[in-house]
Amino acid sequence: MAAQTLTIGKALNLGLRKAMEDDAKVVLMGEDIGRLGGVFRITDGLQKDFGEDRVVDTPLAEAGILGTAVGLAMRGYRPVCEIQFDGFVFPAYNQIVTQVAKIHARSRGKLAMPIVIRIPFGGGIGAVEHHSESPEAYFAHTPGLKVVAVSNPVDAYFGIQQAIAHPDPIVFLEPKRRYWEKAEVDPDTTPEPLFASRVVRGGDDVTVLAYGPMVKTALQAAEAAAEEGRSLEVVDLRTLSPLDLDPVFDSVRRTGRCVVVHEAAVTLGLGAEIAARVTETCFHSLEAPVLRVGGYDTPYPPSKLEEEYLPDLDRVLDAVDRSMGF
Amino acid sequence: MAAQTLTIGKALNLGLRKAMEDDAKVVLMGEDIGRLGGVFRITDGLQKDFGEDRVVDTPLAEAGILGTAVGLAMRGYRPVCEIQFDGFVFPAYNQIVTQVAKIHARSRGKLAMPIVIRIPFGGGIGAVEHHSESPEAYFAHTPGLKVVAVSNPVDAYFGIQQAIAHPDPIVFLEPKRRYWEKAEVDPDTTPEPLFASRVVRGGDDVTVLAYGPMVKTALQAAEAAAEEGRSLEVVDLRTLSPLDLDPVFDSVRRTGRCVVVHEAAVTLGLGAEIAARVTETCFHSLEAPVLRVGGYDTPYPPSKLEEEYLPDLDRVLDAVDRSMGF
Amino acid sequence: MSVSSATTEVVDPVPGAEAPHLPQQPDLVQLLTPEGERVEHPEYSLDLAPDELCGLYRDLVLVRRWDVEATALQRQGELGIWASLLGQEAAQIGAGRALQPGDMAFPTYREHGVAWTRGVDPLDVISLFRGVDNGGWDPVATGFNLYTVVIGAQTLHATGYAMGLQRDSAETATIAFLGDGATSQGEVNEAMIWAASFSAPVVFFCQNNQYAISVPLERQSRVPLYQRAAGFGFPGVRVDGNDVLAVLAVTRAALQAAREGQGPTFIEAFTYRMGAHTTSDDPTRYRLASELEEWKLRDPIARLKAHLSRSGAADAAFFDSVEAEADELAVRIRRGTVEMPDPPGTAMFDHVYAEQTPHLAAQQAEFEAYQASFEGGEH
Amino acid sequence: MSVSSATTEVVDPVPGAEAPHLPQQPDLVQLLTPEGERVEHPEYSLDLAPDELCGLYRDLVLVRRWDVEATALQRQGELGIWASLLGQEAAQIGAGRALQPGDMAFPTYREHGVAWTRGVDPLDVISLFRGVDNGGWDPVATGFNLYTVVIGAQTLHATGYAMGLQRDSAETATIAFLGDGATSQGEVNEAMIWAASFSAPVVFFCQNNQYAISVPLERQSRVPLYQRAAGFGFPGVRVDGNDVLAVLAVTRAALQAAREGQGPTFIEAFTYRMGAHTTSDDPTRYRLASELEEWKLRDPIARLKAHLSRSGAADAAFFDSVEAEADELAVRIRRGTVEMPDPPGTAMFDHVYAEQTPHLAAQQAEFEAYQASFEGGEH
Ligand SMILES: Cc1ncc(C[n+]2csc(CCOP(=O)(O)OP(=O)(O)O)c2C)c(N)n1
Ligand SMILES: Cc1ncc(C[n+]2csc(CCOP(=O)(O)OP(=O)(O)O)c2C)c(N)n1
Ligand SMILES: [Mg+2]
Ligand SMILES: [Mg+2]
Repeated sequence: MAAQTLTIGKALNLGLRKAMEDDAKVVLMGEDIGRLGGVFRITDGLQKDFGEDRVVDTPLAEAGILGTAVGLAMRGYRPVCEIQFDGFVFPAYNQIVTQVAKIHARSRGKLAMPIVIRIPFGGGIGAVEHHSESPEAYFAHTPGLKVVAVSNPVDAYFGIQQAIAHPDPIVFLEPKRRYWEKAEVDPDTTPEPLFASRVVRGGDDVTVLAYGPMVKTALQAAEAAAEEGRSLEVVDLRTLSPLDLDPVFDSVRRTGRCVVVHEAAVTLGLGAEIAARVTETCFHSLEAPVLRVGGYDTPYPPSKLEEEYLPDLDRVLDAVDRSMGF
Repeated sequence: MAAQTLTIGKALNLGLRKAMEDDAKVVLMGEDIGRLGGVFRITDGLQKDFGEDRVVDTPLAEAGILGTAVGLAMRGYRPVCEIQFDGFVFPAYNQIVTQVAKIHARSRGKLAMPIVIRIPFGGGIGAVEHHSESPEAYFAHTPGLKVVAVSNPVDAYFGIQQAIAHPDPIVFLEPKRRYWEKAEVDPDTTPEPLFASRVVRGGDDVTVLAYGPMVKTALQAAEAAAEEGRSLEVVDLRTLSPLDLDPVFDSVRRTGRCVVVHEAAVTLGLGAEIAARVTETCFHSLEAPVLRVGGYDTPYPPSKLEEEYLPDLDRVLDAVDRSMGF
Repeated sequence: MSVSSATTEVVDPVPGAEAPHLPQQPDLVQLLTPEGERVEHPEYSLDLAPDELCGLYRDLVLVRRWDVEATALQRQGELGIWASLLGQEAAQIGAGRALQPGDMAFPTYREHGVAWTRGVDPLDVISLFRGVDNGGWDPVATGFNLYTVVIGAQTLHATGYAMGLQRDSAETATIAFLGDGATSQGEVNEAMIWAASFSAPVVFFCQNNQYAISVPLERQSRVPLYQRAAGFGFPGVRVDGNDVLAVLAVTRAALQAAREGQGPTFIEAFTYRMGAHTTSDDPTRYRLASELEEWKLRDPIARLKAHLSRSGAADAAFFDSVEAEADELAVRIRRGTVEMPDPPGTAMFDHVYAEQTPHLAAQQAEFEAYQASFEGGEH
Repeated sequence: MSVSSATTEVVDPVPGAEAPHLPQQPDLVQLLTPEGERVEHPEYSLDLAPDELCGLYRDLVLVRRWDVEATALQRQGELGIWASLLGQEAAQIGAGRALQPGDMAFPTYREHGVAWTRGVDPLDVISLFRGVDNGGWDPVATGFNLYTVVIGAQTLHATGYAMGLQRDSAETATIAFLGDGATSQGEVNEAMIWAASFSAPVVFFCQNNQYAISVPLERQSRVPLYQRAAGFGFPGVRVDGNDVLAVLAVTRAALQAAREGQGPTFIEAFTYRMGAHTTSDDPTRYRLASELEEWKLRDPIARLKAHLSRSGAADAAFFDSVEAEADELAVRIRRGTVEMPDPPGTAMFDHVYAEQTPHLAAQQAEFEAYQASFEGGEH
C-alpha cells in the first residue's frame, strides 16, 4: 500500500486487512460483518477475500460473540469482535468483565486473551436510542482490560494492527461520527506506540485533554481560542487504560490549568480519574482545579437534543474561561 | 417491633418484612431466597410467611431476574431483586443499564421503575473468585440509577424500607463481611434520609470518607490516629449516586485534607469522582490533594491475598500521613 | 474436519428460507392462500363477518401507507431513520387484532402495525424516528409498551408483566414481539424459560422475516424456529405470516390459552421483510432480487383483496374509500411530521428520575444558565 | 387465574426428580442397574476388559476419597470452601474417561472427577479452594480448563474452542460441563445456538443433580433437560448418571460424532448431589432426608463393585488394594494441603496482563515499598 488519503473507516478496513494478511490466526467476528461488510462497512470486502472462517457472521448475541472469542483465543486464535453499536455491548458485559478481563490472571499467565473488541462509540450521528453512547469508563475501571480510542486515520490504521498484535484484551473505541474524516496515511512510517498519549497542539495557557471524537472538538476550540489570544495545549489521550499521563503532567506543570473533555457522562467518566491523578501529581502547580466538560448525567438524549448534550467548541471554551478565572 | 440489638443481616431481614407488610406490591425475587432464605439468610422465613408469589425462587439467570422485575414494575409491583454475590450481577448488566436505568426517561415519566437491586458486596470473607467484588462504580456512572451502601444495622433496617418505597431504581449495597455486626435498632425513631451522607465522627485534621464495609475501618483508623493525637473526621457517604457532598465540603473546608477509602479498584472508583468534586469545590481550602485508598487495579485476588489487597487501618493511616506531609 | 464442510451440513434446513415454497409446508397454518382462496385448518377456525374482513383490509392498507409515507419522509431528511414493516403487515395486524383491550403488547422497533391496532397515533411513533423523543404514546393507556431497541430485552419485560397479571388474577395476557434474529439472544431464551417455569400468560410472537439485517435465518437456527418452544416445554406453532386470517386465529387461540392459565405459546409468523432493514440499510448487498420477487407473489394485502373481491365481501367503492382514507392519513402524517416541534433542551433532564437528584438539578440549572448566556449575547 | 394454581400446573414433570424411580424411565440410557446387573441398550454398547472395569472402579473410589478428605480439610479450617462431588462420581469419571488426550474439557467448579481423569493433581484443585490461587494446573497441558465459577460462562468458551478445532482441522472435540441450574442462563442457551449454527464439535454434558443450591429442577424446566437440544436442532440424550458404563458409552459416542463433523450433542446425566451444595450450604433446609436415602440405593460405586464381584472381574485383594491406595491418596492430600505455602503478596500483580502496564508496575512498587516499611519497623 502506498501513502494515501484515507478516512478513518477506510484506514480501519485496510488495517484489518493487513493484520489478517500478517497473521492467519486473526479471525473477525460480529453481526453483519461478512457479506454486508458491517453496518459501517469497516470490514467491507474482507469476507470475500479471507473466507467465512476468518470473517464470521455470527448469530445475533453479543455474549455469544465474546464467549466464543474466549474459546478461540484459548485455541491460539486472535479474535477481533465487532460490537455493532456502543449501546449493544452490555449483553456481552458478563463475558468481558468476568472472563476476558480475568482469564490471564486466573490462569497465572497460562492462557493469553489477545482479543480486540471494536466498538464504534459516541454520538452526533442523529441516531435512535443506544446508538450514541460512550461506555469507556465501564471498561477502564476493569482491571485486566486495556482501552484505547483513536481519533484520526493514522492511529486507526496502525492502532488496529497494534491492538490485534498485542497479547492483552483491548477495547478498541472508534469515533463513529468521525469515520469519514480524512488524512494521509503512509504505511511505511513507524507508528507511535499504542499506549501513549500525544500532544497534538502546543500551547501555554491551559492544557486540554480529549480522546476519540472530542480531539477534533478540542482542536477547534484551540483554534478559536488562539484568535482571542489564548493558547491551548491539546493532548490526544489515545490510551484510556492504562492512562499515559506523563505528557499531561509535564504540560500541566507549565500551564497550571487543565480541562478534560469527553462525551461520556461527567460523573465517574474518565475526567474524574484524570482530575484525581493530575491533582495528586501536580498539586502545587495547579492554579485552578481540573475542570471537566462532558455529557450531562442523563441518558443520551433523543437526537434532536444531542447537540445540546454533547460537548462542543463553546463548552470547551467556557471551561477554559472558568479555569482562567480561578 | 421493640428496640433491640440486631446484626446488619437481621436488620435487613426485619426491614424487608416490614416493607412487605406495609405494601402488598412488594415482591422479592432471587436465587435461593425462598425455602433456603438466601445464602446469607437475609430473606429467612419470608417465603413461609408471605408465600411463593411474594418471595420468588427464580430460575438461575440474573438477566431473567432483572428483566422480569422490569415487567412486574410496569404492572405496579415493587420488585426487590437479590443478586447472590457481587460478581454475579454482570449477566443482568444489560437489563440494568439499558432498561432499568432508562425506562423512566424513555417513557418521559409514564413508567416508574421502583426496583431495588440488593447486592451483598465487598471482600474479606475468604471466598473464591467473584464473591468479593465492589462493582458500585459501574452503577454510579449510569444515569437513571441511584446507588446506596449501608454500613450499620440502623441504616440497614430503615434504608431497605426507604429504598423499597422510593420511586426510582436503586442498587442497594450490603457490606457482606459486616452482616454480623451488631447495634441497637429502635424502629420508632425517625430515620435519616436515604440520600444523605453523615459525619460519624468529628475531627479537625483530615476528613476521611468511606462507605459500606470501610466505614468501620475508617472509624478504627480514627481511633488509632486519636491515640497519636491526630484528629480524623469520618464521613459515612451512605449514598453513592447521587453523592451528598455538602457535609464533605464543609468538613474539608475546615480540615483542608481529604482521604477517600473504598475496596473497589482505585482507578475510576468512587474516589476519583469525589476527588474531582472536592477539588473543584474546595480548591482554595485544600492543603493536600485528595488521596485515595482502594483496591489495587488488579482482579480481586485469591483469598490468601485479600488482606493485602483490601484497605485496612494501616493503609488509611498511611494515606493520612501522606496527606499531612504535603 | 474442515469448517466449510461442517457448516454446510445443515440439518433440516428451514424450508422456504432460500426459495420460498410455503404451500408445501405441512406445519404452516394457513387460512387464506396467496391466491386469496379461503381454506380450512383442522385446529384453527375463524368466522368473520364481511365488515370484520373489510376492517382488516383497511388496517393493512393504512399501515402500509403510513410506512410508505414515513420512508419518504426519511428520504427527505425529516426522519433520522425508519424501520419499514413492508411485507409484515398481515403478521402485525393479525396479532394486534387478536389482542383484547386489557392485554399488553411488548413490541420491538418495527411493530407499527400493532401500534395501529392499539390506537397509537402514528405521529407518536414517528416522533421517535425523528429524534424528538423515544416514542410519544402512553404505554399503560394504550396497552402497548414503548419500542425496545435492544434486541430481545422486551421479551423478559412481557414475561414479568405476565407474572404480575397472575398475581392480580387478571384475565388478560401479554404478547412479546421479536424477530428471527432475536431468538439467538440469551435473554430471549431466558424469557421462555421463565414463562414456562411460572406458566406465565405470555405469547411469544416471532416475525420470522428471514433476516436479521443481512444475516439469513440459517445462522440463527438450523431447525424451524417454532420448534424451539418444545425444548422449553410449551407449544410452538408456525403460521403463514402473510395471511392475516391465520395469524389472527392462531394468536387469538394462544392468547386465550394464556388467559386461561395454560401458559405460554411461541408463534412463528413466517413472513418476509420486503424492504430494507431500515432506511440506513442496503439489502442488495446480501440478497437476490429474485427472492423478493417470489415473495411479492405472497403479498399480504393483495391476497386479502382478492378474497374480498371474489367473495363479494367488498366492492370497488370500498376499495376506493380505503384508498382515499390512506391518502388522508398520509397527508396528516406528513403535515404532523414537518410541523412537529423540537423539544426544549431541558427535556433531557426532566424524567431521568421520578425524584430528580440535587446533583442533576444543579447540572440542569448550569445548563440553563449556559444556554441563557447565548441568548443574552454573552458568548 | 391465581399464581398458585398456575405454578402447580407443571406439564410433564421431570420423572424421578421428587421420588426417583429411574428404571421406569424408558428414555434413560442404562448399562448397569443399581443392583450391579449388566444390561444391554439397543443404541449404546460397551465392551470393556476386566482391567478396564477395575480401572473405572479405582477412579471412582479415589475421587470419592479425595472429596471426603477435602470436605474434612474444610471443616478443619484448611480450606475456605469445598464443592463436593459426592454421588456424581460415575457421571464425572464416565465423561472424563470418554475423552481422548487431544480433547479439551471445560469444567464448572465441581468436576474434580474429570480433573482426575485428565491427570490434574488434586492439590492443584485444592489450592483454589484454599484461596492460594484460582487453580494451579495448566489448562493447555492437561486439556482441562480452569474452573469457571460464573454459571454457564464456560459453555461458550467450549463452543469457541470447538470452532477453533474446526479451523485447525483437528480431529478432536470439546466437552462443556454444566449443571441443571445452568441451563437457565442465557449464555448457555447461546452456546447451544452457536454450536448448532456452526456444527461445532462440542458436547454439552449436563449433570442434572436435581438441585441448583436449594432450587429443585422443576424451577428451571418443566420438561426433561435433554429435550432442550432438539429445540436448537441437535440431539439430546438422557443417561443414568450413576452408571459409569452408560455415561462412558454415551459420552464416547457423542464425542466421536463431534469429531466426525456431526456437530453437538447434549447429554443429561441424571444423578443426585448427595452432599451439600458446598460446605457453606445446609441442605436440610430444603430437602427431605428420605430423598437422599432413596438415592443412596443407586450409589455409583456400590453398583460397580457389585458387578465386579458378581462377574468375577475383581476379587477382595483388588478391593483392598484400591482401599489402600485411597488411604495413601488421602494422606498425600492432607499433607500437601496443610503444607501448601501462601503466595507472596506481589502475586496479585503478576499476571493481570501479559504486558504489565506502567501504572500497575508503579502500584506494585508502591505496594512493595509499603510492605517493606513494616518489615523495617517503620509503622
Ligand atoms: C443487543 C443488540 N444487538 C444488536 C443490535 C443491532 N440490530 C438492530 S436490529 C438487528 C437485527 C434484528 O433482527 P431480527 O431480530 O430478525 O428483527 P428484524 O429487524 O428482522 O425485524 C440488529 C443486529 C441491537 N439493536 N441490539
Ligand atoms: C452467574 C452466577 N450466578 C449465581 C451463582 C451462584 N451459584 C453458584 S453454584 C449455583 C447453583 C448451580 O446449580 P447447578 O448449575 O445445578 O450446578 P450444581 O452446583 O448443582 O453442580 C449458584 C446459584 C454463580 N456462581 N454464577
Ligand atoms: Mg428478522
Ligand atoms: Mg445442580
